[in-house]
Amino acid sequence: MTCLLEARGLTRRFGGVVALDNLDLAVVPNEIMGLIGPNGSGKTTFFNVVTGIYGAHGGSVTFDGADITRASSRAVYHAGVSRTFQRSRLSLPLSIFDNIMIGNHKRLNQGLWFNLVRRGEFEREFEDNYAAARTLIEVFEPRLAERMFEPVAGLPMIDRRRIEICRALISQPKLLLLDEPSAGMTHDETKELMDDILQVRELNRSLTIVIVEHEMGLIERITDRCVVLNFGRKIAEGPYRQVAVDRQVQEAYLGVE
Amino acid sequence: MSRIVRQLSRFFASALFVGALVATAQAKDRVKVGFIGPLTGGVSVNGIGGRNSAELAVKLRNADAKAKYEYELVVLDDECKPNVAVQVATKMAADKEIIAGATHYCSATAIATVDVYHKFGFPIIVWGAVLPDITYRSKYAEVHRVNGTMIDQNDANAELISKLGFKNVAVIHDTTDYGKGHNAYFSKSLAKLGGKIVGTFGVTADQQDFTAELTQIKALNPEVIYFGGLTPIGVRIRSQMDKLGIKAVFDGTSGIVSDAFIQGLGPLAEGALAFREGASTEKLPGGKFFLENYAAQKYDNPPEAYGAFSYAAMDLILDSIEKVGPDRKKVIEELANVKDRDSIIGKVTFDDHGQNTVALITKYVVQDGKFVEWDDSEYAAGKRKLPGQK
Amino acid sequence: MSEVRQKPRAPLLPGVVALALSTVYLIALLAVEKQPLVIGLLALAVVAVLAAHYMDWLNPVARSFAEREGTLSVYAILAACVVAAFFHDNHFVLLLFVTVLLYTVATLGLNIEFGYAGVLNFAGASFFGIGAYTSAVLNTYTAVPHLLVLLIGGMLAALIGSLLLLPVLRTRGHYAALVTIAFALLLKTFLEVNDVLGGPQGMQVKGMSILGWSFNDNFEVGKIEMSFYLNYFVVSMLLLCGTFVLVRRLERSWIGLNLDAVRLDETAASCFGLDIARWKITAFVLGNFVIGVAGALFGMVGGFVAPNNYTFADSLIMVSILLLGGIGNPWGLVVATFIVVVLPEKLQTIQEYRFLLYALIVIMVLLFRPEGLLPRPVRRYFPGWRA
Amino acid sequence: MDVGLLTQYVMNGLMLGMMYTLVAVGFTLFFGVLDIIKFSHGDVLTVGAFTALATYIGLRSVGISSTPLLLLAMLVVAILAMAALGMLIARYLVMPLRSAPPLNTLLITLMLGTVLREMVRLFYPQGANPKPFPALLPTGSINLGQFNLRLDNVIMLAAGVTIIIGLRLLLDRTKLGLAIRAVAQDEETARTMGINFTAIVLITFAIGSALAAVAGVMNGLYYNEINFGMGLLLGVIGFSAAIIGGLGSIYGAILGGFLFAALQTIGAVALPFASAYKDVFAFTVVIALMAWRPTGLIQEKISERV
Repeated sequence: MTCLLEARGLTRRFGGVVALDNLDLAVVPNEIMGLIGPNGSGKTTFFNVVTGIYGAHGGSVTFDGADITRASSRAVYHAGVSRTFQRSRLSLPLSIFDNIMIGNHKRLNQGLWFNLVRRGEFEREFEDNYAAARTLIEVFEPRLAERMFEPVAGLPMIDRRRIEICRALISQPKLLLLDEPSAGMTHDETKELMDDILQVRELNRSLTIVIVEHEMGLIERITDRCVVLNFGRKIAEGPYRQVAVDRQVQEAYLGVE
Repeated sequence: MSRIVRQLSRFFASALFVGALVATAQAKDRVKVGFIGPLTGGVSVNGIGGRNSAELAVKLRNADAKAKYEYELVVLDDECKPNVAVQVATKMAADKEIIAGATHYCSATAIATVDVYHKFGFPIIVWGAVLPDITYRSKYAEVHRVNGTMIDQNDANAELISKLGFKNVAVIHDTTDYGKGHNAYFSKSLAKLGGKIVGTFGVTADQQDFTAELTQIKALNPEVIYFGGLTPIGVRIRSQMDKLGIKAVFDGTSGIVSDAFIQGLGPLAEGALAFREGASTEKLPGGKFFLENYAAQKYDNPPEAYGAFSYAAMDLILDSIEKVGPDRKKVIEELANVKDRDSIIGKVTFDDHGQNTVALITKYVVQDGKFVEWDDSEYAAGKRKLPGQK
Repeated sequence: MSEVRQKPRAPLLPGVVALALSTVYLIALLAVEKQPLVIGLLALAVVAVLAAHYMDWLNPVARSFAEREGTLSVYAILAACVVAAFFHDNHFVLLLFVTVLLYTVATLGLNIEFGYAGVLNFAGASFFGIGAYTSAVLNTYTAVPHLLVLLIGGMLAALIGSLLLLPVLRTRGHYAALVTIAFALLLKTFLEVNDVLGGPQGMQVKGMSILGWSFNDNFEVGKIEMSFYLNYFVVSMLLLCGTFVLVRRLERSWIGLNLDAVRLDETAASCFGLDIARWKITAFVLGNFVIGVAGALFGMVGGFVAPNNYTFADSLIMVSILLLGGIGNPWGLVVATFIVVVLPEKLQTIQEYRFLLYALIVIMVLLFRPEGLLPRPVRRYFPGWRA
Repeated sequence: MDVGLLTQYVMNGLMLGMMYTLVAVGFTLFFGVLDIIKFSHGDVLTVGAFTALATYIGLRSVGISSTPLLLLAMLVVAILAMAALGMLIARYLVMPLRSAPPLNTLLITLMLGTVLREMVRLFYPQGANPKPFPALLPTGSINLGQFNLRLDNVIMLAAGVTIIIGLRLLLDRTKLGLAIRAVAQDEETARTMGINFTAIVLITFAIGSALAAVAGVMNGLYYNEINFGMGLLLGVIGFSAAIIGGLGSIYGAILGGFLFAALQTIGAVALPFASAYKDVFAFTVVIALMAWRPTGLIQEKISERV
């Protein structure tokens, strides 16, 4: 079995609207896959169903050989899937470090006794994780490494994005789902971000990434392969250059029926 | 706003008053004495009446040149709520400057605070609460009472209604120790006289709607509804009886003997019964003297049923301090041997529980918007009849 | 990372000075009786704080509290003891002081639920009351050791609270608010109509006594007469210190982080593996336990419990303290509790206006300084730990 | 049980239910347009009742004694005053907090409630004491067995029903109603439709508070007594009613109002324990309902965009 993530006949409705229509989709290990399509074509819904925020009305999702169709968000995370959100969902009053640590939940000792009483051991765990978080964020932006204990509320959009990606990466997931990382960013910022993502890839070759994006330049540069959705159906698949010239795809974007 | 205005004016008045005294009587040392009563809430008229009366006692004493000390009255409000009472009682007893106090109209508050007074060794004289336990539950040297207990008034109550030929009585009581006590003593004495309690209902002090209870009572159709509780609920129950078309005698206790009861009900108050220990103020030995001096102060509130007792209690405290000086322990000893002491409420004698023995009970019936003594009323004379009276 | 610890830490002095000044001030405020003096002192405090604010003297204080918390806490305890010693024979002041301590403990418990996990609880006074009634019943009818009674009080509060868990976990926002509000009213009515627990009359509570040392008797040290409230002061102080440490460690651990995450964004939190229910339950149960223990002790201090002490209005006062001090900041709670408890007692003129006053203050805070008097600083897992 | 008695209980229940409903409808209106809870609602009711009483006393002192005239004046003054108060609250306390977390709005209005309550207690002459409220409706009554049908109760019920129907018509049939519903549906769309959002919110608060005033007067006429604390419990009950019914739905509010009254009556008579436990029973059921239907009986859609 070569697929890391595989959806079969995945269906999700909202009232009358069919957001995912019997979708088949496979992600192979170590690739960067672009998930593109016009607004409302079901890209984000796909992420939400995979990560257990929405239940599926039909079909199945398997990750790493295990069926996660009915799995809760928690279970999916523990299985090794991390994500970012379209509208940045950092905890603004909390520090950069805190936000990253939220992503590290499964690797932190959550025991009451450990946390409240064994402060010595806790301090050691804390220092290790601090070091890890610091090295991770230095990859993206050394500036931020100096401001680990400042609230994220004050930071510009691109830095928040970076922190969100760090939050998703710190637990060393097998699969990373990026939901429109370039949303709300200038052209140059998007460029920077691109480099960041490629760097992440350099750092950890075993990481698989699915990225939802409207910024086609970004898609073109970083993805190995694209899947195009329209009305919750897969209408094209293949390298960006190939799908970009696909008639169906162009119609979909131009909204021709 | 008028409330503030009045408070301010009162404040300045007392300020001037004190100022004047300081000017005249520099020589005397100041001694603090306390008063606690319900100054806000449903029964505040009684509390304010008592406060004014105690204040009157202090003023007269300060005006008296022979007095050894200059007295200052510390007034606290127990809101007729046990919890508040314990707070203010603690506050007063904990203040070493205050030597003794005349405390409590509501039994619920008095019974809750006796332990506090004992804990702090603070001598008090209860001026209005009628629950026997206040003096008799435990033998505290600090606790005394000038007014009588509720036992006698319930005997008189049961006696009167059986004399009027009523058999079936429904009992409503507030579930404080006051209401429970009344319920217990009344039921006992009624049973002795062959009357029948058809139903007993406990209600809470801040309850608004009694239709559920009263509808149940209606089904039992009693001739009399006995109510062991205070004016506010009394008013609500009486008026809701009328709403449900219940034609029974409303038979109250000392807790409803207050003008607020009549103001609250208007014509509906007619024919309500109530009982109180001790003669009505007019008929007390010192009643005339008291009422005249009270009137002279131009208070905007009548002394109410227990004003005279409050005056007597405070006067007793002042006497003792004059005699043995401002020392709590000595005052307690002094109060212990009060015997056949003359006061405006007649002779006061504290038994070994600090209880003054008051045999006499006054029966009241509301007639034309006034509490009239039963024996002088047109009901006794037969000119009028209570609902359902044969 | 031992080398980074070498970096200079904020100086201790500002914190110490601030503590010393506030101790002296507190003694003065508690000592004076004459209303003009009291008002003068209060005005002085306001002016002083404002002045300090504009001279930018507050930040150094805040910094030294942030980084030298351990040392300063010890000084704070000493300060409290100095105040208590100063009023060693003054029953009323000590009672006031003990009240402040126990209310602080209770609001610390509320803070775990409200401030960290964001679990609404408008029944704080009810759980406080459950504790108090526990000690009333146990001290009257049983011979359970009184320290144990405190624990049982806490456990009962936690236990009865957990009856609400299902609705609390399932509801959100306004709906969640209703659950605890309904409970607050329910409990008060229940206490009022339930004869076994004394009904509206309430119950006496026997004073505390440990190993035959009865807390309700005055005692003498050398020839000096001491108020029996000193006993309670000691116990309350210990309780407060314990709770303070607990809350601090909780906040400065992964658990504190989890609670914040749950409060700020449940969906995101669950996408990173947090068990929302588990952390809400932890906070709610732990918080109610703390409130219950404080209540149990307060019952013994007051010597009396009645339903009217534990109304919805009282719960609101607890919430006001929380908001006034700054949600999530224990030091803020201490300050706020002092203001809310001591002010009306000293300012006789405002005694009966106090509810009005609190309400107005909270409205002002919400409108103009929603983060409270001492806003909660960003989490530092180890005070003074630098990198 | 005797039929007459049964009818009596039903009648008592209906009267309570009507008052709860009027309060609950207010809550649900406010929530509809602003998605907030205005907790001071119950105390606005109190202030309304006291305003009416003050009007009554004032008019009597200048020698007006015609009952219908007095009643009319009381209602008009109370309604206008409360409507104004409602607008003020919306404008200066609720609107400014729109961006803040909903908890803050809840708290600020809770505290405002305390302010109003304490104002009445402290600044109305002897405000701490219960005040007798005049019985201005014809008190004639018919006795049917154990059932005592009072004219004034009938009038009040009828009035309540008319008001609710009127409100329903206002919301369904008029331009104003359309605007209100539009705002309730979606603020943005409403704005783009050229609706003056602020104005609509203020009007809604005026209407809701006016309802509270009516409920206050009704309460006074029914119990012939008002006190500064009456609003707190009524407010909480109205809130509970609106919530168990399902916030934002008028029918939910009506359902909740009468349901709560029914619970209290059943708790008082049909259950084995003492009638004093009726509120304990009612609130227990409310909490249970919340566990069963976390968003009320008439479900309110919660959609969260991720």
